[in-house]
Amino acid sequence: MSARPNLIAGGVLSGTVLALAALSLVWVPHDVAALNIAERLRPPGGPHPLGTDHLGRDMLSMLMVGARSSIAVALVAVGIGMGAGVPLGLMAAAARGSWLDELVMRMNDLIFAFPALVIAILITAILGPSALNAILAIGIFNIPVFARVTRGAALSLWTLDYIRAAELAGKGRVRISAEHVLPNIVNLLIVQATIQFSLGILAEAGLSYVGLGAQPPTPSWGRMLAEAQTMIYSAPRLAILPGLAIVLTVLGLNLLGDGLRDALDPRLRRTTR
Amino acid sequence: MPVLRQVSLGIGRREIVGLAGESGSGKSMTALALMRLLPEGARAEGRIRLDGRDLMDLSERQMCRRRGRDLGMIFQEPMTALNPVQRIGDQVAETLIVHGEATRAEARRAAARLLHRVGLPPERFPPGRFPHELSGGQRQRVCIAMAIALRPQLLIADEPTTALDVTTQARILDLLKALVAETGMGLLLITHDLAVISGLADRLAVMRAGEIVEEGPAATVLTARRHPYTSALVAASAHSPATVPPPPGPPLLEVRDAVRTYPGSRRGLIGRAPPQRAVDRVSFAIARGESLGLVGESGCGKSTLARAVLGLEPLQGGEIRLDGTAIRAGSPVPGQVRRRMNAVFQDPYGSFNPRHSVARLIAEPFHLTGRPADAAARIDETLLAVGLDPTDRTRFIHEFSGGQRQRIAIARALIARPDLIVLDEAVSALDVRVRAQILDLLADLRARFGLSYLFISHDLSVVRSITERVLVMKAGRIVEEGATEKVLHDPAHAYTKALLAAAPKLKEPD
Amino acid sequence: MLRYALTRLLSLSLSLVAASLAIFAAIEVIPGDPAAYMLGLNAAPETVAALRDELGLSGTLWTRYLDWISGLATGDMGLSYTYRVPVADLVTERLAVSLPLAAYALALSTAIALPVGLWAAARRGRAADLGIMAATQLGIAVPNFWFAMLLVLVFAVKLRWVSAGGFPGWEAGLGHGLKALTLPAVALALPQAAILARVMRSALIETLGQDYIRSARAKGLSRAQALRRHAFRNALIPVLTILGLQFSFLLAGAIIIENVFFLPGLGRLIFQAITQRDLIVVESVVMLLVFAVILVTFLVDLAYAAVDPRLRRR
Amino acid sequence: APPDTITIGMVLEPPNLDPTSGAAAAIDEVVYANLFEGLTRFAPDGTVAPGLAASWEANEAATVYTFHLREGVRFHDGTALEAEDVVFTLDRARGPDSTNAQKALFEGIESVAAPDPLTVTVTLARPDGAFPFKMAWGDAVIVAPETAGTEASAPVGTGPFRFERWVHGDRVELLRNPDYWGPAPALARATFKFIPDPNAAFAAMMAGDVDAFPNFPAPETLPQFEADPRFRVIVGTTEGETILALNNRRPPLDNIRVREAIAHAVNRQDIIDGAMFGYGTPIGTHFAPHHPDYVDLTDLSRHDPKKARALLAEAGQTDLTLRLALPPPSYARRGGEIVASELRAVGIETEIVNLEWAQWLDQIFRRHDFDLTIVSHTEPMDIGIYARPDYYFGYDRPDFPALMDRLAGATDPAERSEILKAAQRMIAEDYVNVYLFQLAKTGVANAKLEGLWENAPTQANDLTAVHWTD
Ligand SMILES: Nc1ncnc2c1ncn2[C@@H]1O[C@H](COP(=O)(O)OP(=O)(O)OP(=O)(O)O)[C@@H](O)[C@H]1O
Ligand SMILES: Nc1ncnc2c1ncn2[C@@H]1O[C@H](COP(=O)(O)OP(=O)(O)OP(=O)(O)O)[C@@H](O)[C@H]1O
Ligand SMILES: [Mg+2]
Ligand SMILES: [Mg+2]
Repeated sequence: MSARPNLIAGGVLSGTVLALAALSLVWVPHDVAALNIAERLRPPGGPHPLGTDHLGRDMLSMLMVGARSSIAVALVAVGIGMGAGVPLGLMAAAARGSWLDELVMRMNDLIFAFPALVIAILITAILGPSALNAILAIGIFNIPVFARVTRGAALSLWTLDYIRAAELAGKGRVRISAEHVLPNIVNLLIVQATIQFSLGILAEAGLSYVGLGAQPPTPSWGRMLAEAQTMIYSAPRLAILPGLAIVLTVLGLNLLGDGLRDALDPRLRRTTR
Repeated sequence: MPVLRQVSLGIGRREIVGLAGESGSGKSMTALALMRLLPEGARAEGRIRLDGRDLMDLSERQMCRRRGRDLGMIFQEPMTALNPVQRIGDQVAETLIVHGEATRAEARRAAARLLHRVGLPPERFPPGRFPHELSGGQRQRVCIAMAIALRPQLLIADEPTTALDVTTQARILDLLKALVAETGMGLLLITHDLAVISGLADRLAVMRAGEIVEEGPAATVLTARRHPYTSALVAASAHSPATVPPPPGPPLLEVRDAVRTYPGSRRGLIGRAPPQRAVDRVSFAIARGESLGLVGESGCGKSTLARAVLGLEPLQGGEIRLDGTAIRAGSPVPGQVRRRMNAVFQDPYGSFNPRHSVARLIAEPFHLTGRPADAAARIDETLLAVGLDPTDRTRFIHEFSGGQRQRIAIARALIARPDLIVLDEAVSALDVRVRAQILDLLADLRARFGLSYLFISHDLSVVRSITERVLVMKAGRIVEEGATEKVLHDPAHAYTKALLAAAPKLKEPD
Repeated sequence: MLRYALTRLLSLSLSLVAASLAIFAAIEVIPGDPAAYMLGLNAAPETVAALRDELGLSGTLWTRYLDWISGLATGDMGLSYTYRVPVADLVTERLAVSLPLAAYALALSTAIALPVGLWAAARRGRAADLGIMAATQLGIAVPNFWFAMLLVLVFAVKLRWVSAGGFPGWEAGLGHGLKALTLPAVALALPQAAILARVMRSALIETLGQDYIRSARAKGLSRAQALRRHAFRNALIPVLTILGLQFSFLLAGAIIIENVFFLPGLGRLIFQAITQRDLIVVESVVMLLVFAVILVTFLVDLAYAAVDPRLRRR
Repeated sequence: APPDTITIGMVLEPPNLDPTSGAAAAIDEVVYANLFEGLTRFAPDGTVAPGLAASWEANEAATVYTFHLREGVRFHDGTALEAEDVVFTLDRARGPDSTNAQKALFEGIESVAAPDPLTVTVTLARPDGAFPFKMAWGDAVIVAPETAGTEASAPVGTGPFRFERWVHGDRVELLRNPDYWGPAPALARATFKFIPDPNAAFAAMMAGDVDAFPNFPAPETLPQFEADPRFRVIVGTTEGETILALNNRRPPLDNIRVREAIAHAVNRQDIIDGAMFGYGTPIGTHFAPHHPDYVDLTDLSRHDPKKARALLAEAGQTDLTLRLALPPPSYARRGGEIVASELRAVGIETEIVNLEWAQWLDQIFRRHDFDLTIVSHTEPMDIGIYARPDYYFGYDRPDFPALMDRLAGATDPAERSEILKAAQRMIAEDYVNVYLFQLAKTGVANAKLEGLWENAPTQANDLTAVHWTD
């Protein structure tokens, strides 16, 4: 059918970011832990294609390593959300209407009722600021999202006759959930995961912007942005580059999510009926 | 890709023209083309003349003025054809208001009158109701009221009764007939069910793959069947597989005083609606090798009973006995009992996990029995038995048509060699010709494997063709039971009589 | 309808109790002593102990929880440790900023998103729609604090149309108050509007595919009429859900924006109270926010019922 | 006519307005010399000047001080200031229920008496030449018994301004006190606006929302203001010795070689440039460089990575990993990154832990659970903290308290100076901490504003002399 511009643009954007982040694991142009005060605030060019920051670190390397922390935080947070939310959602759907279902859904509502940023701050106050706590704070709020999506999709599958057939074959709820329900909502979960991933990147940026995310010397986009803000006149690129990195990554992931939804949506795939 | 090819049709005043054909033949497209409401991407060519004026020449704005005033249309699915958040009276009144035929207040009064006319008297069905407060048949009446509000010259009804059960269907068809007589409008009645048309239409057009293959006075078309496709359709509608007399056998399944109650639906955290008895002290038996029919209106509890028999739902009272092993209410059905029963469900699309291969789908019942050593051979054998090819085993379900899927469902039901197969509306979703093939297959399999069937359907003609004995169910209870021929020819219970009277019949050729 | 509301109300109160326990427990395990914080680097231990007594930080867990809860129920939230004024007064002061800001931002985002979403849906697949969709994608991707910073740069620092931030108070006049809240509201509203417009559009497109739209068209309604009269109200349900979520986000999630514009709002109160270990303020305000969210959810549920008659009987 | 109102920007909001029970610098920044006055006060150059006491004298042994109060001083509530108020204030501050954050200031007092309404005599347990200095602190301001309990939210003092209102989270407003005993201030109204975010502070200053920001939080933007004729940048000194504190209790930091190695590993100028954008004066000991008794000991801890490595090797410390705890201010957070990178260069790995103040106080200050931390000690003349072995960095050399005892008893300026110099040397040679730099006071103000303090001998925004020019 049509070339899917969303999918392609999103794939290229997020692919590039992912690739750069992966590359930073083995190679960066300059060590970001080594400060060089004499080299501070160098304009782009020469050994520093994007210049250096106020502590003389190479901006390109900082952005690459920053991508890594953003992605790691968001990815693990999504992992937590899926790891806990999907089984909960499956369980709730399998036991639909029972107290278990009710309990899971009420817990979801309760988590949703807490303002996320406030919880992040509280967690940080209890455990101290770190990337781990950012992950925890973002991850907790991913759980109800996945639980809800999973339950909703699973509920509609449970009304289908192939589930009846599996019950006839004597399969239990757990087995049916794993064998018949989960594989058929995987598409939906992938789409949701990309969306949550992009939200996670934004959330991580916000948290590290207020100093609650990854801690120095680990670079993170949000903190780079926060630290450079006041230099917007003297060295605008310091604040603009990390901002741009966030925007492009989130944009890429959102486009990818949209593209995947279009590509995987069973409603669009289903033939004549 | 053309969907319709050179379709020509004429409809006179006060005339009812039937348009019949298999699913996907282009009937709906024809109707939508007439309304110029084709889905995005579709394009229509040719001429549509209404009272001499070519509708194709009109601008979209002019066309809007024609729709509803000169052309009315009702659709197949009454459950979704109405705006759920608007009162039915307002929806009917809207037809008058958008055409500037009445002020809001007048339109309201007119709507009330119209609703009364289509059988929704204001005392019982005030116009202030919302669609969800009405049954399917009642909603279809609202749609009809909406469509005839301005007495259009032509009413198009696209499968208006397919989603309704027989008694309701009969009433709606009567209403349409009366309206045609009363207002003098022409009616284009689209259906896949020849029997519906045979009792109603003056003329009949038969459509196949976007072409009208035969057209003429309804009686002539149905009896003369000049075109082979028409005769194939008629034959399939009336199809009756050669039934084998049941070998006298001991009772296989006995159900005694089965009760299934649903807790009332939740109302918030604490409240519940009162419980509802979907199956109310039902008793019956099926002999080994016997085919037992179960008929009744939608919602009377047929499926619930079937699920209870299959052990998919707990019973609140009574007992089920399979080949002597008793299962009492409250206790789960043991595996050895359950493996001797299997089922085929109505929806050929929702019955299969789209991610599993045919072989895996069919082999699912082995979960209970343990996978036999010759599983692969058994799968091939079963595929052959239902008329599919063993090479199909690696394919996925989306590669099959509805009829083929139903064969796969039957294969799945057969593979563990059960004694009893429950068929819940197993052929209702199929086209007549495909349905005929499946019915033949079922009869054949029964003869070969000595199977027993519990055959559930709302379609009496199907039940007649494949069962020896029939149960009639109403509101959770069995109201009549007996040999199929006898019950269907000479019903004892008033409800059965009503059911029979409502069922449309295809006139036998002389 | 009444019964529906009552049962929802019951589950609402259960949620509140659960929330209060969670908050209290969290506050209990936060390390750091308010008294020590207040007295700083040179304080002697007995001075800190004296202050602890004065603040009422001694007492068992249960009595303090019960004191707190019963206080909350009667509107008495106690005395702030650091400010030494009733927490209720602090909260009222801050709400006078946060609530109007949230409402302003919500109004803005709705006013932008609904027409834009409607327009895009009506022009589905055409250039205008694609343009709007691209713009909304960008709107979602831009972090709002970053956007806020740019707004300040342009409108306060460069053009000097408005203050860079701060809030003069409502007694300075409605106009001044609104002016001070405009940039923050815009910064909050635009990303929200992008989300809302997308939801509006897809909800409309979804409803436009429904059978009853076809019925309406068959009655003679034009495409636009069908959109307005039939699709709009049905599409409102997902939009309402998002609006409810957004309101709670705006009320509490505006912390960063409040910082950028140095607004004395609720979010900053919490932030500050946590760093100063003014725990009595933290627990009461978090509780209040949770209450607000649950209340908004409840109101959204009622609004569903108002929009969708199918929900009224349950 | 020039305006007679002013808006002053401040980073932190005071938690309350009672300087006698709370350590927050922000309290004094609002109330010191504006709302509240003590017996003595700090002059802008850091010397001790008469406050509510027009004069005072000490006996020969420096154990009895007699303060003569000014006449006609009234509290903002209209009551007159009397010697009994002073007695009350001092007794309250040193009493067992005292919540005064600097209780140590009053520790030496044995008794306070009011022989007549305008005379106060203070008897000390031990000689203390610095007692008038101690009475100049913000924590020693005089309050009246009737209002002492409510100063936190409704401060009543004797100063040139009286409290008007406090919009929590936003601003505190002060109004001119018409009954002030001294010369009337030029300003009729002063607003302190609280802007925690450096970027917001920058924007507020640029947009003209704030007239002056005496402690501007973003030194990197100062060149911007310098280039703009609308503004004046005021760079002065503070009493803030910024140090890389070492936990002297804990191995291997109990080894002087390791401490010396760390001192040589750190490049002060890099930290001043990188973290403070060039603002700050390098120090080599815990003493303010603008003080006449300051000794420049920076050479003792020259930047010398080679020597640092050698010392570490000598101490047998290779593969050292230390935890560096950083409180919120940017000197600590930015400086910490630089310190970490410089320590790595000599083979010491660091694990950075960022802490809020409350956590820092709990973990480092109270429980001494740390290896390294960066903090600025902003109290004036606070070298005495090295005499407290239970203090957080754990310096425990008996010679030092002895030195301080001598200092307390000395009234001869030359002798005092000698002792102070010896003290500076002792801690520098023991490499107790790494002395980084003296925090600069970097302020920005409207160019038309005059009379703001240039230096910060104490945390204060004394508005008495502030006025606008045309
Ligand atoms: N929106 C569409 N886009 C493309 N092809 C379509 C669309 N809708 C229907 N078709 C195709 O047009 C053909 C005719 O469809 P139509 O709906 O008219 O059949 P029908 O005779 O009404 O069948 P049924 O009895 O199932 O309603 C079918 O082959 C179908 O696949
Ligand atoms: N899970 C359930 N919970 C509550 N009520 C149910 C449930 N399933 C079915 N019912 C109710 O039980 C009654 C019988 O339903 P059932 O599906 O057995 O009818 P049916 O005769 O098979 O109808 P149809 O011909 O439409 O399939 C109906 O009134 C239905 O609303
Ligand atoms: Mg059709
Ligand atoms: Mg059924």
